[in-house]
Amino acid sequence: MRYPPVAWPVATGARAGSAVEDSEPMHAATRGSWLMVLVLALTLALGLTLAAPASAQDAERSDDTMAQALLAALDVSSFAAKGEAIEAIVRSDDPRARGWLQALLDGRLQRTDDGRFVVVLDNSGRQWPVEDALTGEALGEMSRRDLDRIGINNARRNQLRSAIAVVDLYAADAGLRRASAERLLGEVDGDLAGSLAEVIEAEPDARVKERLLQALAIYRLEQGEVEAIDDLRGSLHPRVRVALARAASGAIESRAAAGEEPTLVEEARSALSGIEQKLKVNRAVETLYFGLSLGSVLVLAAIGLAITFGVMGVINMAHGELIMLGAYTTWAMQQLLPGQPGLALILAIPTGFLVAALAGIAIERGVIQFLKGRPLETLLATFGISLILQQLVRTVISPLNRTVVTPQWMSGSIAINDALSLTLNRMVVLGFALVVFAALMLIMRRTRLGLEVRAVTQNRAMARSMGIRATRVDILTFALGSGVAGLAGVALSQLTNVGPNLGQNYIIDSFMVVVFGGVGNLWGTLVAGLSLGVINQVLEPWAGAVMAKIIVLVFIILFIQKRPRGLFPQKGRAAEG
Amino acid sequence: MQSRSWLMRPFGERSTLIFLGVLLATMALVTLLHVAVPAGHPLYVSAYTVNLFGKYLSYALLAVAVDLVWGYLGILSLGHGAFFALGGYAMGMYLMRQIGDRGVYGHPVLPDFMVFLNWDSLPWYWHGFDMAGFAFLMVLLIPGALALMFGFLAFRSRVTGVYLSIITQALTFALMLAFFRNEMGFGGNNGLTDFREILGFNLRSSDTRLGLFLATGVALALGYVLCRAIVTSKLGRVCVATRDAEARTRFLGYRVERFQLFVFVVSAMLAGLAGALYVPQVGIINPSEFSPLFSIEIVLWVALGGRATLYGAVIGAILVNYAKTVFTGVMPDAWLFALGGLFVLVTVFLPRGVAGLLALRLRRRGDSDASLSAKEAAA
Amino acid sequence: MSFLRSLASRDRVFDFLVPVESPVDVRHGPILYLEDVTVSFDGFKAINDLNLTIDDGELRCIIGPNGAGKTTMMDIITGKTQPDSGKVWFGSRHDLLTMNEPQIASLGIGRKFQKPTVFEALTVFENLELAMAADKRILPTLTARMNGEIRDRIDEVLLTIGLAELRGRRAGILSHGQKQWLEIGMLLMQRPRLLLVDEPVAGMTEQEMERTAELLTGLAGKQSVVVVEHDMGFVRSIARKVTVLHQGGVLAEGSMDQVSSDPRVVEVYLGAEAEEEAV
Amino acid sequence: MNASRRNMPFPVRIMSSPSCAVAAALLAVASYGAVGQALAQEEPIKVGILHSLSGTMAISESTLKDTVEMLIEQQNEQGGLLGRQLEAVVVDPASNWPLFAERARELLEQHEVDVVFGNWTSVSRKAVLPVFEELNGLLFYPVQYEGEESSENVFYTGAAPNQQAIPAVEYLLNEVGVERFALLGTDYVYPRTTNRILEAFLKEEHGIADEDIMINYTPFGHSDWQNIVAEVRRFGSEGKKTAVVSTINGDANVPFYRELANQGIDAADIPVIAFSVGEQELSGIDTGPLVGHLAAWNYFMSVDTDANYDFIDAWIDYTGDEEAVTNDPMEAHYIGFNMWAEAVRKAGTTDVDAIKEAIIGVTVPNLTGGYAAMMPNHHITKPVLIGEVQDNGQFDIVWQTPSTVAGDAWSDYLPGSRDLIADWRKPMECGNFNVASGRCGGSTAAEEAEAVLAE
Repeated sequence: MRYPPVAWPVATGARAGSAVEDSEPMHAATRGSWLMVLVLALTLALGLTLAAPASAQDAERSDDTMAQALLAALDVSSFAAKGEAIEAIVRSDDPRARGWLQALLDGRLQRTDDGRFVVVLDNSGRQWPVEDALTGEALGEMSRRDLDRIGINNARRNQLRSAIAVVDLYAADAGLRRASAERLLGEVDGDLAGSLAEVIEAEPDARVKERLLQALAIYRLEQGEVEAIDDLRGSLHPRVRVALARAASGAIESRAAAGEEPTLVEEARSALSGIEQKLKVNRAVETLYFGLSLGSVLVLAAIGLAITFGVMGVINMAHGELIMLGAYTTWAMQQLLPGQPGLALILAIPTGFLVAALAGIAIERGVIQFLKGRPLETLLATFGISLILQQLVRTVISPLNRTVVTPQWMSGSIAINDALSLTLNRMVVLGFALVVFAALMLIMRRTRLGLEVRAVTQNRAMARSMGIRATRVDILTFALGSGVAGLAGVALSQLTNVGPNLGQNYIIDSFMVVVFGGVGNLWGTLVAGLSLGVINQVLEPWAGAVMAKIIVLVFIILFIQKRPRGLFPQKGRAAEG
Repeated sequence: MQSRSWLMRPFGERSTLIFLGVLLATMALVTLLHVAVPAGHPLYVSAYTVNLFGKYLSYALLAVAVDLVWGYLGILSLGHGAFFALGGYAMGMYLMRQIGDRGVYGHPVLPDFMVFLNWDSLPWYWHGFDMAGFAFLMVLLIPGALALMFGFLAFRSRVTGVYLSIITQALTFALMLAFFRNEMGFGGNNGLTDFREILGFNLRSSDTRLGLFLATGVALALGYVLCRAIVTSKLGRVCVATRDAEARTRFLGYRVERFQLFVFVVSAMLAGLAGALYVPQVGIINPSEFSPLFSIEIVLWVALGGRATLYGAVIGAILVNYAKTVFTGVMPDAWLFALGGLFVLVTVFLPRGVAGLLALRLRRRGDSDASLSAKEAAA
Repeated sequence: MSFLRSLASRDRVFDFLVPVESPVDVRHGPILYLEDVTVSFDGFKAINDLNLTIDDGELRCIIGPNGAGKTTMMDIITGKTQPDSGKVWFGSRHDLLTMNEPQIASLGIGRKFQKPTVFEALTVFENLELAMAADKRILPTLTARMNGEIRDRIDEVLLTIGLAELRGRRAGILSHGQKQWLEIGMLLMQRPRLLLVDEPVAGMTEQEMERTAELLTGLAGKQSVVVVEHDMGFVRSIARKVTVLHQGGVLAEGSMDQVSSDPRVVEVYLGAEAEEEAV
Repeated sequence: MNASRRNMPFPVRIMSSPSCAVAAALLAVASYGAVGQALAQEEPIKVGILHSLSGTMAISESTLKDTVEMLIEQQNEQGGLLGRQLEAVVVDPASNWPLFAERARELLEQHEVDVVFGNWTSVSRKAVLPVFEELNGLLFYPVQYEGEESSENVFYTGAAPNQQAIPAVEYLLNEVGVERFALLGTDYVYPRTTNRILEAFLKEEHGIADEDIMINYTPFGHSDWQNIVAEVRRFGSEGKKTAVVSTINGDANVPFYRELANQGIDAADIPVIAFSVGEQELSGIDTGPLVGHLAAWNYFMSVDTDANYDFIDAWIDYTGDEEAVTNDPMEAHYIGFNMWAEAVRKAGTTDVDAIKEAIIGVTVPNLTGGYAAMMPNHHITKPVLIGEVQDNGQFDIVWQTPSTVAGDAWSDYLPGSRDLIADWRKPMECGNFNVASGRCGGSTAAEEAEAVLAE
């Protein structure tokens, strides 16, 4: 079952909407009319409370007893009773209503032990700053022991959102109106439908208008109007599809006379099949995106390894822990810059690189330099280092996961259409992976360091004799590979856990990617990472997540039989040695 | 020495005789201290300790198997845990079937987890495991068959070095994921547990535990002698030749891939045997034994003990696991520092492991296997 | 010369050691026959339409500047590299392109690498033991026992290559020249019909070079020998017929004198050497 | 046998003969009244703690170790038990299941602890179970689990499926009006069993159709949820009110909830009710976008009782971390510890057999303002609470059972266990009594009797 969106009759809403244009303050005498409610709520929403005339303020003050009673009605344990209380608040003309509803929605409307209602401004820690819900006066900090939260559940939350949505439909801000229109899709009832037509007429924003038209069309379809289908054709919104599916199954009785062509069921079916066709394409695009996104994570995790392992021949089992360090750096930056998660994230990019690179230098100087030419022993020593780093994080920071906040500009998704939206955080990570890759290619191809690295890789003795300081090149290469691992960590902190086990989850996958792509070849790593990601995501829907992974592993094993040196093998006699 | 039959050859070596002597003496001593010394006496060896030693010895056998392929054949398998676990599962299936109708649901045939997941009949691959002979044969054959299949493909295509290591890792990782699936019919994450008896002996009695410890000791002795016999035979020298100069060996007319396959399969079977002895002693087999990290750890035991010596592998396995037992008890919060530090220090300062230290004292002329040139170490 | 005589006589004394007579059919012509062989790496043609025939019992020297395709040619003959096109026949019965290295080796083609490749972890004695012609399948290898005859045979070769004193030493500690000798010794143990010898005298003293020259010329006649060498003096001292490779194909063929007077060869060689010096 | 050896009031040499052991045990019990008190002053009572401090499970288990240590400290401040001090014996099984068995044996045999608090995962419990049964130890297991087990030596202070899953789904059906269910879980025994029980429950009791139930399993630590969340989104957009029932374990939750938030799945549209996500897990997630998603537990940190506030304050003081959170398994240890302490007082001894007998029926206050009682099947009574996630990482309790629910060792919704009950009181003393056949199926007691006869 669904909850009716609003309790108040919206029929008068259109008039209220036109009243907005006058923006003339209402007279207190009209108290009780729905018009008044909407406008006052609206004025409040627009932050115009201060501009309200004195007469209204007087009314508010004299209203406090009644407001107290309204809020007290919320303080019951039954959610059904709470629903009625919310309705009563909506029906009241109190200008503070929207604020209360919002506070209630956010769980910040609370009652003190002495029966006063307050809005909690910040509910972290043991002492919470509060303000009076009636007067808005700051009351300082109160202990959470002395406060009782007015709880709501999802049903009430729906009710509150719908109530706020209808209010917002008349808001001046197009963004609010848009959100409100989105919400009304499939939620329009008879009362609202009547006024909606006029709202649509007056609506300046094309998107809001289209949405509202669809919302109305769904309602009309449910009433059996065949013509409504024309407004819905091609829309990918799930609500539209649900309504059409219902119509196609014959659940809706057509209003048109029997025998009249075309019938509702047939029309709905044809509209539906058009939609399904489009959806198929969308799903393919979506799967591709998922695959590329997973692939970009693999590439990021593996590309640092491709440098230390592929170029230097060091099998760095602590690579995962360097990724972890990058992720923890992001967390630390966010702790240092509270309230600015985005800035912290951006600053974490260079810092994470540096932290991991320094750790890498320490590993190289402390251990790896003593193991020159013994690649398998670097595996063993760095495995020991990875154990130490993990436990270090557990001991120094905490064995628990840390919260890394996703900044506003990275959360949510970009809606390409109603059925396809691309998650923003993954898109940023995908872009980031490509940028990191491009930067690495530039470094390896275009800089002195890259040249020296390639020289040392190919013939250490010769490079030395030509005046290249091989030791310095080793340090820099390892630092670069480690730093890139740190960057991977910064990106991963936006997708997954930031905890001591973070690195463990990626180390094996990273090795697979590097080996599949061909050791020593950055392009190979890119292609391997992205293609493994896509293969995995294509397989997942029909094979399941576990089987998909197994199939990919078996595929890699068989592929290596076919091409023992990966996708892009190093060629020539040198590779044989 | 060379004129003896290949299987008897190890008995002519001082190192093998010393090893067998120490092993048998330890077994006898532990048995004596467990049976004849009263509990509470400072010299008393408790059932817990016996069990612990039994576990160490099965790990030691596993390490010997890994050393055979890594030390002598130059194949760094990061997936030997898979063979160990498969042997363990074969044994676990036998032990599960021995429970009979004494499971919690009292089903006469189906193990508890199958009743619990509402299976109505035993999957085909569970048949036969109620017979000890068949099950023990499978302990060797299943890991052997997997090694044969995998090795045939990999060696034929001349997958070498790091590539081989990584795909062995992929192998064990894939198996781990597969065994985690409950649909596989191996108990999923919980694995096989709650065993009651083996060959009619109650697994929860300390006498059975002592018996298992002794059986593991004997298996280790036999496994060691077998490996020693292989590495001291001409075949063993072909292996070393392959490890150091594969192309050269081919040009001498040896089918290198077949030799690799042979030794790899023998090693996998030994690992399976080790797993089968391990399971009744720890009382559980579950997919985490397939974890790639465990396989890496096995390699670490070998490296720590000293590669290409066999006895070094035994020393390494026992040392690391003993350290783990002690550290996790004494310093539960910091034991990973100690273990990690140990790995780093040993690889940096003791490149030839503990056996390298011993070899400095015991070095004899002509004991060619005990030492590795810098090039081999790099291989 | 005594060791040469002993080599020659060995066949008669130890003829049971000769592997089951190599089925190479040389009745109808050469022992090794390469026709129109081409191989390219990444578009670069390392071997380009190469034609070469070696007669049974011949000692052939192959020279050519760096990158002429000498080693690649050896790789093709021994099965290490597959050519893109062409034919490679051993005798008139065996198509080498259908075989892998061990098969080719057991047909009787032995190869000495440019860089001496011996088993460094094994003793000199063991190196020779492994090289010896024997049943090289797994079980026979596993159960193989040492006996007096084998020991004698190895001892003889040890004498021949002058490493008898070092028989128990690990090959890894030998000097470069000693390794070269050991590798030649391993070839001798293999008793091949055709020896491919890549730069046998690199790192050898004058004296050792002389001994090597004697050894190789002594082998020729019963066995075919192909020597790839840079050292012109050495080539001159052993060569009867010389083939000059250039850019993957045969540039000239004939006696040393004929070849060295060929203007194309002079140009290629002098040019190449001049360039090398310039670098 | 070992149990009696452990509790020997004076050194008796026991050879491995059963009759000797039985006699010694009798002697031990008989003499305890007299000698026990005298000895009590000297030796502390040893409390074993068997929680992973390293490896993958450290993230969940390490706080439980701290909890038990805190409880021991508090108990010692109050003068200990029976006039003896308590001493914690901590070992690290390192998230390795065979190591759990080994460490359990070490605790019981080497350290001779009187009681053990420990384990988190089902598999670790299964691994130590034979050890505890063999050596007659006591284990308090604090985590919600799949049920289908009742051991003489284990006390299950976490929730059985009927104390968490079933009430949670009933809440969704009755209060939220959910008609379609997506059951997502990590692929191991707890989610498998819970989902099987729920599937049977939904179909049999509520007539939910097959196509309205979607079941999906993912591996441990699964981190790429894009496809599955997209599938859930589609599953939920077919016009019926849909909810996700999540038995996703541990580390996989963070990426799962992140993906939910990013794909815009709002709690109001498709609520997710989780059985394994508590305050501690939320402390690693940015809960802003998750407000309104649900969890079912028997305790929430936000419970508004003085007992709870005291516990939280003590915890914060103990850890020295202002932001420290408490969670359900911690409360389970709190209850379990107090029950054990109460049973020790009642029995006047720490002897395992005496405790096993004394503890049944022991009632102690829980942190949610009620009481928890130990039932004869070794499970306890618990209230069931449904909480909604708040933006401060806490749960707001939106529903709770009117009274406490007794834990059910054997589910009524699984065909194999329908007829089984557990009752460890005399004379039944059976963990899996089959009421249909009237016999104790495959019980360890019967087997041990056989074993004694055989010897």
